[in-house]
Amino acid sequence: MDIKTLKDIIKIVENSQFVEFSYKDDELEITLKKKEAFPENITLQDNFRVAETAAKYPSQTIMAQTSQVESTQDPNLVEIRSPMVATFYRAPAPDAKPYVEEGQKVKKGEVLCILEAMKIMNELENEFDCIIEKILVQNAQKVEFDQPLFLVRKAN
Amino acid sequence: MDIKTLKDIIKIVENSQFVEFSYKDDELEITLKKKEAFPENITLQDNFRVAETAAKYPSQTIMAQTSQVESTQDPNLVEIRSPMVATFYRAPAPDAKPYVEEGQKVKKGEVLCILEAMKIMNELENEFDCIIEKILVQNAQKVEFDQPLFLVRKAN
Amino acid sequence: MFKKIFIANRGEIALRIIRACKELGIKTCIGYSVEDKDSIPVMLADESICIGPAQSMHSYLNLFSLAQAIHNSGADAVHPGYGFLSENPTFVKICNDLDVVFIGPDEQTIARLADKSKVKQILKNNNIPTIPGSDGAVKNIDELKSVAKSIGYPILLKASWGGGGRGMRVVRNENELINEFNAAQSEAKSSFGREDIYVEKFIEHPRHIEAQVIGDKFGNIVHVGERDCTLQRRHQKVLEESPSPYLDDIKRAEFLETAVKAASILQYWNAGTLEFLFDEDKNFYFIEINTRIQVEHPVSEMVYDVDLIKEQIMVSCGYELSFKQEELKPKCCAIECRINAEDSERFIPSPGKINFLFMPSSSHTRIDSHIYCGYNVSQYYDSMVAKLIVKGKTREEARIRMLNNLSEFKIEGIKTNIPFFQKILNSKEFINNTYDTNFIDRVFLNHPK
Amino acid sequence: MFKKIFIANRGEIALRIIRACKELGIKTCIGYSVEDKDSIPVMLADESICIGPAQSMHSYLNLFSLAQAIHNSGADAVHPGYGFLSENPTFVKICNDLDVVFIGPDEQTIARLADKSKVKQILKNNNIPTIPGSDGAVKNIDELKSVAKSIGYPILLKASWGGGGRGMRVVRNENELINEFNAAQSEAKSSFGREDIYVEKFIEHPRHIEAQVIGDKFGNIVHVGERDCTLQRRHQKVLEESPSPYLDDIKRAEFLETAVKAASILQYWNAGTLEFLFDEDKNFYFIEINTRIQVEHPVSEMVYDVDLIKEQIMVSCGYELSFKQEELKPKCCAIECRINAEDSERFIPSPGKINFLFMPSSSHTRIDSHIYCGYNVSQYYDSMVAKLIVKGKTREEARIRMLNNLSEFKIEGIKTNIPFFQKILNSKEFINNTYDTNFIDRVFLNHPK
Repeated sequence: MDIKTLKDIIKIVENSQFVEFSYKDDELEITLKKKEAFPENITLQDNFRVAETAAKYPSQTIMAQTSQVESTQDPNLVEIRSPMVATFYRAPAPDAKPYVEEGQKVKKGEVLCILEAMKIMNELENEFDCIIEKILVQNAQKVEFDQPLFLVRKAN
Repeated sequence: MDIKTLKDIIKIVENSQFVEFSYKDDELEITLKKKEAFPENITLQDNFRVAETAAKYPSQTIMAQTSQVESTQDPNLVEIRSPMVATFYRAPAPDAKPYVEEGQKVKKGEVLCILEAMKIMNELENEFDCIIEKILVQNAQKVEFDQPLFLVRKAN
Repeated sequence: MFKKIFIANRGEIALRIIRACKELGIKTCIGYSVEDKDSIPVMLADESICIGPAQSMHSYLNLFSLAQAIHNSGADAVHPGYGFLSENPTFVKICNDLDVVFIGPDEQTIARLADKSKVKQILKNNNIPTIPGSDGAVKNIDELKSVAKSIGYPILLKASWGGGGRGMRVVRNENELINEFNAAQSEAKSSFGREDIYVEKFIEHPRHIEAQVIGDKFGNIVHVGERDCTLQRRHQKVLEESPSPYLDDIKRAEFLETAVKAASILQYWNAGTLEFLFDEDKNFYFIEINTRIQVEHPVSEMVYDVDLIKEQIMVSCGYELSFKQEELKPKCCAIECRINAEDSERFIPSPGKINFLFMPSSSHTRIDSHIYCGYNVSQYYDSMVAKLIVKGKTREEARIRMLNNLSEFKIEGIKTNIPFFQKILNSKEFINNTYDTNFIDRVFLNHPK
Repeated sequence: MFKKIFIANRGEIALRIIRACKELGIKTCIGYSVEDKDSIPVMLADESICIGPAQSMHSYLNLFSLAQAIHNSGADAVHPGYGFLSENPTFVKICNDLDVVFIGPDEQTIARLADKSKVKQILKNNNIPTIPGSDGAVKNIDELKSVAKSIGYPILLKASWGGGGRGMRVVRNENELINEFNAAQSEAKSSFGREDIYVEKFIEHPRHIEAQVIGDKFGNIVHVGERDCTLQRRHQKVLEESPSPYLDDIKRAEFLETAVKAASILQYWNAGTLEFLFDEDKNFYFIEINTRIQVEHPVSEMVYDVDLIKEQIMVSCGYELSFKQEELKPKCCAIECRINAEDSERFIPSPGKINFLFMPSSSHTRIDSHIYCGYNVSQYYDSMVAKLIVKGKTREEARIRMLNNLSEFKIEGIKTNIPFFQKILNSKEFINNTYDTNFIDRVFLNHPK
């Protein structure tokens, strides 16, 4: 590779957000590391998620809000979190059958659960087609704001 | 790669925010690192130097003790530090000429200065052949333990 | 006694309430925003419930969310701290509807005392000195003009529903009057939802001195001395001290007696503060009553060796006051500095992560603070990071100790107003006690008085 | 008053001395080891001089280096703190030769009182109760045996020049006597350089209670109450409190009067401590006098509202005591916990870097500590990282507050003995005050008594 190319690479990387870059040839190997890739930025990510949530919240929509699971790389695996302090109900009535079960396919707009707050029954609507991987809270459990309710896999 | 190209690369990296750069050819390999890519271990180095000094001290020798200068990579550039709390004198008597001057070659065993402590005149002997790069304290200055007195370059 | 208290606040006052509850053997549950997840109060409370996102409007001021959280917590009482919903009658009503005790005066009392001009009227009619001015909000320009004439310039325009100095304007002659009035109205409208404006005589070089009172449900009410809060920056308190160096013992007795009388007239109970202005002849005039615990309450606690938060909880629970007036005697002089995360030159907030922290400690030092090394001072909330309270046998000893303590207070990662306090405490005006409420704005900020 | 004080110590006591000097307007210069370069005392002192490497032997105990450092500093007085050279007559002599005031008693006094058995003899001859035993060191096995017979087993063998409980052995019958004696001699020889051993009656279930005294050069000497230091682990103090719950007011008065009398007999001045043992019938016996300020001095400062370090500096400077005996009245109950960086199960030191720290604070809390988040607790020195002192109107209030404060004390990166203190403070023995000096070893470490 010639000096011109190298210069370009350096400029590109310098003006990027990457704090580490390495490139290997033959069996091509590239590594790009952002600041966030290093320790002490957990809070940063947190704040980011918070901001995102906050941005959604004011609309008082009862659409499910989601955030990617930190512990995994899988971009399709997301958590549906509670938009309010409430009591979580899986079914419309004590004797009725639950809205959703684990493993079930759920379409956008379908009801996932009921969040009861101040005597008001709020139906939590699903934002996108997905499969319910795991239901993270018990029926009739008290939940807090931002508490993960469902672990779902986005359908593409 | 020719020296001209190398100079260019060095200049580019020097004027960039990168704190680490490596380049390998044939099976081409490049690494560029900004300082964010490093953990902070200044204190660690410090402690290391401390331990080293401590190890030397018990022998109560009045041979000059040295430690490498952190700010430079040059392994021959070392600091000669004070082994005691004392008053520093460059010459054996007020009217006498100093033991050493900056730029002077000094042989192992030659006297570098006098460290006066509790009315005792301690002659500080040189540990190895070297050139006095810089005298770091003034004549008759009070010095503390481990304080750098001379910056010298080891002769090989 | 209560079994569990829900804390509807954050920061140092939440921590202060947790400490009081621990001494009383009461469990605590704190409602917190996502931003405060890693805060000390959340760590130290027995339970915690996330009530919303960082923005106060959607968490600490979110009545809906708080109501459900209080319900879910199973608490039998709520402590609102100061600020946020501490003086909000609706919040008190919600607590009542939830069958939970609001720690503070009852809904009616808070509502009654929220209308500052009405309160003044009542006290005026009962011969408590108040600042000459309009009887309640002025209806129109004509009334405004006539009132201004009768009491004479300079005058002060204040929002009936305002507070914290916002919506206040000085008018020095009739030419400025109408413009300032319109401006004040629109500011009041936007800030407090009501455009009512009332008029007051503007006092030159005033001292701001307040009386701490606390009463129970049985009509017992006492004062816990006065606090001199004259040192303010743009009507925001900066440093408070007790006893006030501006008062001799006769004047002090007269003042505190008047304050307790005023509180009785207003049928006040629980912890409260009556704020007064003193003019250069040491005449004092009632301004307003605050129906909550205040930021500067530790100053009185240090001087009188009482615990106002514990007392507040106990009287709210229906107990009689644990002390009588004659048992309360000032034991020392105390000064409080409000350490803020802000640039001490231009006073702009300086949020960020604290990466080094060392705080002073001694037998005569108290620090109410929720910060720690690694804590992120959020831009979403008040910039106060610590209250440093120091006592001494004399005011001068307290002043010297405060300076020594400030010199020990090491904090890196954020800027603080510590250098500013060092300037103030070393100024001849503070030492000689020759300052007024405009001192800081005039001398340190060079603002027109 | 002194212009500049050289501090020949480190850690919390160095910080404590700096604070006292600040209040007195005295400059400070601290001598520190390379290991302590980044310590708070070095940061807060006006000047600092590095005196040697990490090992105490070559820095804090290095007379040669300290002498030169004191000389270079231009200080006119030296505060030795506790431990290190605080009771070393040679160091006092060096200070004198340098024309620098050693803050503590004079060289002769320290030398005179260093011989524990001689001191006992003097007091015994003056009718101060001492533990029955040999008159000074025992010359030989025969004397040893006869003394043992006369006072009866069990007996205690102690090194004449020892301290801190080292070189002490209990002998329960004559069979063990000779072996234990030889072992004690060699241990004394290696630990203190002198093999002299003296014999004492061993008291079962003793309480360890000491009297704080302070005197000036004019013969004025007062007590600042007693401290109950019965809670010990292997003769090392763990928790101290004042007043002692073991004494009623009559017994307390008798004890403190005796202590002051003993101090006068020994012509003692400056700050000092007289240690006594109480048997189960509340008879008390003098053990030894410590000629320095002690770790647990804050307990007395809290209870009597005095500043012993400031007082120590002033009397050393030639001032009269600033208070009279009748002016000193106990104002509260105080407890001190020595927070150590150690495993609270096996009590092995736990040095390392502190990566999270939050300490309690309140009007009734005082923490003497030099640690901060990011501070490296060195393995070279004592493992004590903080002294937590809490006061209350009653012992029970102080105990509850101590438990609350301990639950707020969050420290990560090193282990501490906080869990151990929580066990002790919750034990029925502590609550009911039915413990002796062997309590911890017996109950918590399951050691043979």
